Amino acid sequence: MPLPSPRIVSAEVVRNDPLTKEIREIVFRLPDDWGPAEPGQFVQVDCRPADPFVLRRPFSIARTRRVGGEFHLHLVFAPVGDGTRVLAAGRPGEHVSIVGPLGRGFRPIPGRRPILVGGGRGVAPLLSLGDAIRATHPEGILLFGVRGPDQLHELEDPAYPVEIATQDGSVGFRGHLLGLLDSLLEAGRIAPAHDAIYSCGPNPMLHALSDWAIARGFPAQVSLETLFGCGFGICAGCAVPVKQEAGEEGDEFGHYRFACVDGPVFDAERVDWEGVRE
Amino acid sequence: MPLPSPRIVSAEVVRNDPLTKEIREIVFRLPDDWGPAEPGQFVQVDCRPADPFVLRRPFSIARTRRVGGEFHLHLVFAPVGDGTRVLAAGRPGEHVSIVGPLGRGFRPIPGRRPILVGGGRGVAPLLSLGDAIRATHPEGILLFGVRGPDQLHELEDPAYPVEIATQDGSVGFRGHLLGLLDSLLEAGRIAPAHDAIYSCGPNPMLHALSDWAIARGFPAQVSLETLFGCGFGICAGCAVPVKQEAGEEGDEFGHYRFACVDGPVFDAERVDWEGVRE
Amino acid sequence: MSGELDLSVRVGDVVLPTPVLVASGTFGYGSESPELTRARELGGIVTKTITLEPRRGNEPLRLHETPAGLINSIGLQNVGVDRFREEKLPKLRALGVPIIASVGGRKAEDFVETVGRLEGAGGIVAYEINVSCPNVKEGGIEFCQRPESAAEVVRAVRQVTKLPLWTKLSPNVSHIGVVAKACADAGADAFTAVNTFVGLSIDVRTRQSHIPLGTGGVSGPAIRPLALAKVRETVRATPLPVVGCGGIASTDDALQFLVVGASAVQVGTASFRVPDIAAQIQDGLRDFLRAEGRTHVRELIGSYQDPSGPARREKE
Amino acid sequence: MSGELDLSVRVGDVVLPTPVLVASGTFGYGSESPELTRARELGGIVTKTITLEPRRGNEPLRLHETPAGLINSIGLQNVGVDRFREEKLPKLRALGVPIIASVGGRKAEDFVETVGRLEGAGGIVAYEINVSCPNVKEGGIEFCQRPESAAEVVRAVRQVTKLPLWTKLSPNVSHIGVVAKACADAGADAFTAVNTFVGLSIDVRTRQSHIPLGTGGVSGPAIRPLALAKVRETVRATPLPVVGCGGIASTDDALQFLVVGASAVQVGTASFRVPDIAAQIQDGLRDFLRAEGRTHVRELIGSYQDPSGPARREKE
Ligand SMILES: Cc1cc2nc3c(=O)[nH]c(=O)nc-3n(C[C@H](O)[C@H](O)[C@H](O)COP(=O)(O)OP(=O)(O)OC[C@H]3O[C@@H](n4cnc5c(N)ncnc54)[C@H](O)[C@@H]3O)c2cc1C
Ligand SMILES: Cc1cc2nc3c(=O)[nH]c(=O)nc-3n(C[C@H](O)[C@H](O)[C@H](O)COP(=O)(O)OP(=O)(O)OC[C@H]3O[C@@H](n4cnc5c(N)ncnc54)[C@H](O)[C@@H]3O)c2cc1C
Ligand SMILES: Cc1cc2nc3c(=O)[nH]c(=O)nc-3n(C[C@H](O)[C@H](O)[C@H](O)COP(=O)(O)O)c2cc1C
Ligand SMILES: Cc1cc2nc3c(=O)[nH]c(=O)nc-3n(C[C@H](O)[C@H](O)[C@H](O)COP(=O)(O)O)c2cc1C
Ligand code: FES
Ligand code: FES
Repeated sequence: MPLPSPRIVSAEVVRNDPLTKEIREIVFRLPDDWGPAEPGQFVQVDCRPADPFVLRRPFSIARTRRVGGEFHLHLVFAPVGDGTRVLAAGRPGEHVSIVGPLGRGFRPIPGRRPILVGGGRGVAPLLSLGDAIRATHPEGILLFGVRGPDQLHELEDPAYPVEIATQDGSVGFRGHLLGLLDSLLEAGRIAPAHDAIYSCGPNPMLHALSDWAIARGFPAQVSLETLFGCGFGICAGCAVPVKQEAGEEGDEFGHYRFACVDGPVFDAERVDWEGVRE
Repeated sequence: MPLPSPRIVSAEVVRNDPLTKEIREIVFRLPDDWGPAEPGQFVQVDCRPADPFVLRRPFSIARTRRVGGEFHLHLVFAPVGDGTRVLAAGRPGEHVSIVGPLGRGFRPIPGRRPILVGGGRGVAPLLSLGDAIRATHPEGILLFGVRGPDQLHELEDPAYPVEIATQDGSVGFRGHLLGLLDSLLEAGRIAPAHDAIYSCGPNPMLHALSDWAIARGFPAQVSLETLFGCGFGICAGCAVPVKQEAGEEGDEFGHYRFACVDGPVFDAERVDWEGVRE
Repeated sequence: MSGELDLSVRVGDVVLPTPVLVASGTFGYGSESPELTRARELGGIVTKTITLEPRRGNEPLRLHETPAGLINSIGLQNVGVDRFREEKLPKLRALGVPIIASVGGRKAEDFVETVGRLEGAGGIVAYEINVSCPNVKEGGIEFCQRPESAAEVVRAVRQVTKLPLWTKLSPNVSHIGVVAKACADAGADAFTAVNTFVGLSIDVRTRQSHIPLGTGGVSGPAIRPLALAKVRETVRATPLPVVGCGGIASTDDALQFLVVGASAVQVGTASFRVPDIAAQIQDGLRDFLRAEGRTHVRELIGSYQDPSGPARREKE
Repeated sequence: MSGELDLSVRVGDVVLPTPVLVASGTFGYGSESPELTRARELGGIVTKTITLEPRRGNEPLRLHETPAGLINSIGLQNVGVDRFREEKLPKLRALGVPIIASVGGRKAEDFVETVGRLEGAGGIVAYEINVSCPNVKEGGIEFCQRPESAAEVVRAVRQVTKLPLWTKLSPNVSHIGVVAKACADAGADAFTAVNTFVGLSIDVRTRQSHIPLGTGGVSGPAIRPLALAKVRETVRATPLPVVGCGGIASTDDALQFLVVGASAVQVGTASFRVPDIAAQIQDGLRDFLRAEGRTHVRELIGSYQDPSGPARREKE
């Protein structure tokens, strides 16, 4: 099925609020016929229009919603640099240029119960994944791991029951998401034979999670982050090293795939983590 | 008398309002001990802080005021390009970096009645000139010439009676400022023997006014505009061609003076108008 | 009204519907998201540089932003000439836009063989000979830094094709005109000026370059005034047509290159921010012509009033 | 705490209190508004280029902004060596900061005569030989574009002074290292790298350059990655110390030049926007040293992990 055509739109900021000390949610009004976006797809946002040249910044689509005749796009983001800080200052009524939807998102596996594993702001695309598959996959679980209260926020109307892991133990499981997964596995609450993992978070976490899942036989898909130039396949800037599959002919990009069009979601076992800058 | 030392200050926007369709007034709060500024001096404003590099923009000091314990700097400006447009969007409470006071202002001639001649937004420095000399020069006249209503605004508490010239004749004298001067001269209301002209406005107007004043024997000082790099004498970017005076030794800058430190106010007869880009 | 406007230009024997092309390596194989980029409206598409063998390209990270610019270190990642001809070219051809195939290589024979395999493929109106990539260990800007070796490539390729050869010049040289002259003598039909400037940016915490290979190529608006000066030099060096490139991000930018004497322009990095910027620039050119009451964009080409006097060259 | 930090560096035999200098032509004669610029705190001041005779400089307009950069066409306006020595130098000396006198000229003899008249003036710790100005009809970058002619100037001046000679190099060349080597052989003690890049910007309505002379010199953050690559090349070309310059506008920028191997840096255009930026950068260097738990800024110099391997040169 071909993906919906990406478009350039000037989107009005509807809301821009802190969720925690470090995390914000921004909501844009988009044209009614925008998308539809696949879960795991992203948008390219021109965060700093006043700069004579700067690349757009990629953000996973956290949610799309129809609200009273309007079409809303939600992004969950952390102000970490110049672009995201300017975005954080965007006021309702201002317009921001957005390109999307872009990329190849999650490919939900029929018949397998989804385990959504979100690290920090990586929880964003898992919200839209849940929205998209709750009908076909009524059972599931959403693990949300953060360092502590500065990253922890309410998840509005999640598709599945949420389990929280905090590194400081302030809420829920004390420790990393892998620890939480271990404990769920030990408790028999998840199983490689019936479940599938969908994850997004910092690359080191995704690396560890991929190793963990592969070792235990869980199918896993991970949404990777790297530097994007264009976001739609024309610059070759977002190369992600992938393992050559046995017998596979030298693929289009040799050793590299493009995170923006071949991803950002990859099968965990395809990623050659040694080559990923973390 | 040495000029007050210029400083770099982060100034809070107190007010930023349209005076007409094309002209705005912006008011900054400055440190109490700022200046004092000479009439005709200017400030260098960092209009586009979000740009990785852009020069500051020069603005004549329109007025300085003490208001309830605060020290206010008023600028009158026209949004004509990127910098001034961003300045026009500055909201009260925001901070803007300002360097000043800079330059050499008007040198009021003792015993001569001032005729202040302001073309368009060039009226700005004449307001502070009036403020500064109203005590020593109680008599005077302020001519304010504009194209039409889009440039015409109330002048708050002017030091002298105001006469208006509009090119479209909508208010006051119909025609250019020179026409108004002609009519005043004919009516015997101004005279080269007793009066002195202080002017600011577009360069072509200043050129014509200089010729007019010199031909009729009025002493005249004009505040020139050119492109500024630094605003305080270190870049040699703001060269203004001046006439070599008879017997004068090759002066510091050969044929050129610097508008930012030797000006922006020059004696009309020193300017070599042929070389001024208008 | 718009029907009367004529944006067509000639680059030597090649007629282009508009003077706005997209630059090599900054538009993929040309067929990615053509609605987003409005690719079908363009004056021409220069493909990413194709080499004889597939190239995996350089290790990530491959991009780093600098003030108003971008350092890249892609390293000519491409599928190789055979798969390009089989898989990519047909899709590109389907867009109905003139195709300029950019060709790269380590030595003259690589270029010859690659061009040889593209001959007769159809849809290609010219070859762009990339002797100016700063991001490969061999076959990069050293070609241009030694004019004879750039000329040698052109001379060799000249033997195997009748299609026009555009030589893509490096700005990282003392005298771009000398390189241009050498290539003109060797049989080049036109020049693309310029490729990226060598640049470096260091992460001071790690003491490493932001890019694994160290230096990369700088593009984007930051280099526009530098590129324009190089285009002027190239235009004045030989009578051959020049396609201007470097930092073009607006109609005004494109006009500057046309006015200084470029017969057409290429838009590169700007497409990353605004995917349809090349098409928007075309719209802007039409507005400019209308505002000046002109009908032919060709009237603008070379209209620069150079204080050094007119270029001493025969206009084609 | 701050007392323990040592920002002093050596450029050959010259000891500078800090590695942050201000660049020629971007700080007037050095004594303009010293409170505003915090001039007394600086590591050194390079004067605007002084010539034998006074020069009136180029016709206005002399500046034009480009993305993250600035084109200038000042044309070495200066009072000439005699008035410089009499009027400007004493004021500059009063600041108590090391003075590097920048010297320019049309031919070697001009340089010799100018330096001759500055000898014994006092306060000058080195001469910067400007063989790289892009904005004069004679005596500009052609010097650097023909390495022998740059070397000839250095060799001639070497005869008339014992003070260190810093040669200011042009980036507008294929191989800056070749020019550096030629000048090193001719007796240069250090290099300042780099001067401005040749650039052009056209007003498309008038078809004229924004600057009467046509091309000018581009400076500012836009050129920083290009300048840094040139400094790296210069550092690797000879064992002589290099003073880095080009687009430095922040502590991070300055650090990049030190890390790549510059013994000191010069801040130019950035002072126009932020008059005390050079002093602010010094403050930032102190913060950086503290954050890394270091005391000597010298430890940072040349700490770049170059993927091409360490520079093959003896460190002084
Ligand atoms: C597909 C995709 C989806 C994303 N979704 C989200 C999201 O939903 N919410 C969100 O908050 N962020 C998301 N990100 C990350 C987001 O794009 C970055 O945080 C943003 O680009 C930072 O821009 P900036 O200008 O604020 O920071 P910059 O000034 O560009 O960088 C800030 C710091 O982060 C470093 N940095 C930034 N990006 C990278 C990178 N890719 N690799 C290594 N270092 C880097 C910089 O070197 C610098 O130290 C996503 C990224 C990708 C690729
Ligand atoms: C001493 C001095 C005092 C000034 N006082 C005031 C004041 O009180 N109020 C006020 O509104 N303005 C004043 N100006 C003018 C003001 O500085 C400019 O309008 C401003 O710099 C424009 O900046 P911008 O970024 O908005 O426009 P830009 O984008 O820089 O320019 C807009 C247009 O104006 C042209 N332009 C701008 N400046 C010049 C110039 N000097 N010469 C030729 N063309 C030029 C540009 O080429 C462009 O076409 C003063 C200028 C000087 C030198
Ligand atoms: C990411 C990227 C990849 C590039 N790849 C190539 C290439 O394969 N072949 C080539 O000749 N030029 C390549 N270039 C150079 C561009 O074609 C162009 O010459 C240069 O970027 C200057 O134009 P710009 O400033 O408009 O981008 C590349 C540039 C970028 C930014
Ligand atoms: C307005 C201006 C005037 C300059 N004048 C001189 C000069 O007289 N002599 C010289 O060697 N360099 C001169 N330069 C070049 C600077 O010293 C410096 O090498 C260049 O600007 C790059 O540094 P920057 O990007 O920090 O400005 C001048 C630069 C500018 C912007
Ligand atoms: S970001 Fe440009 S190809 Fe992926
Ligand atoms: S603006 Fe820099 S010297 Fe006047």
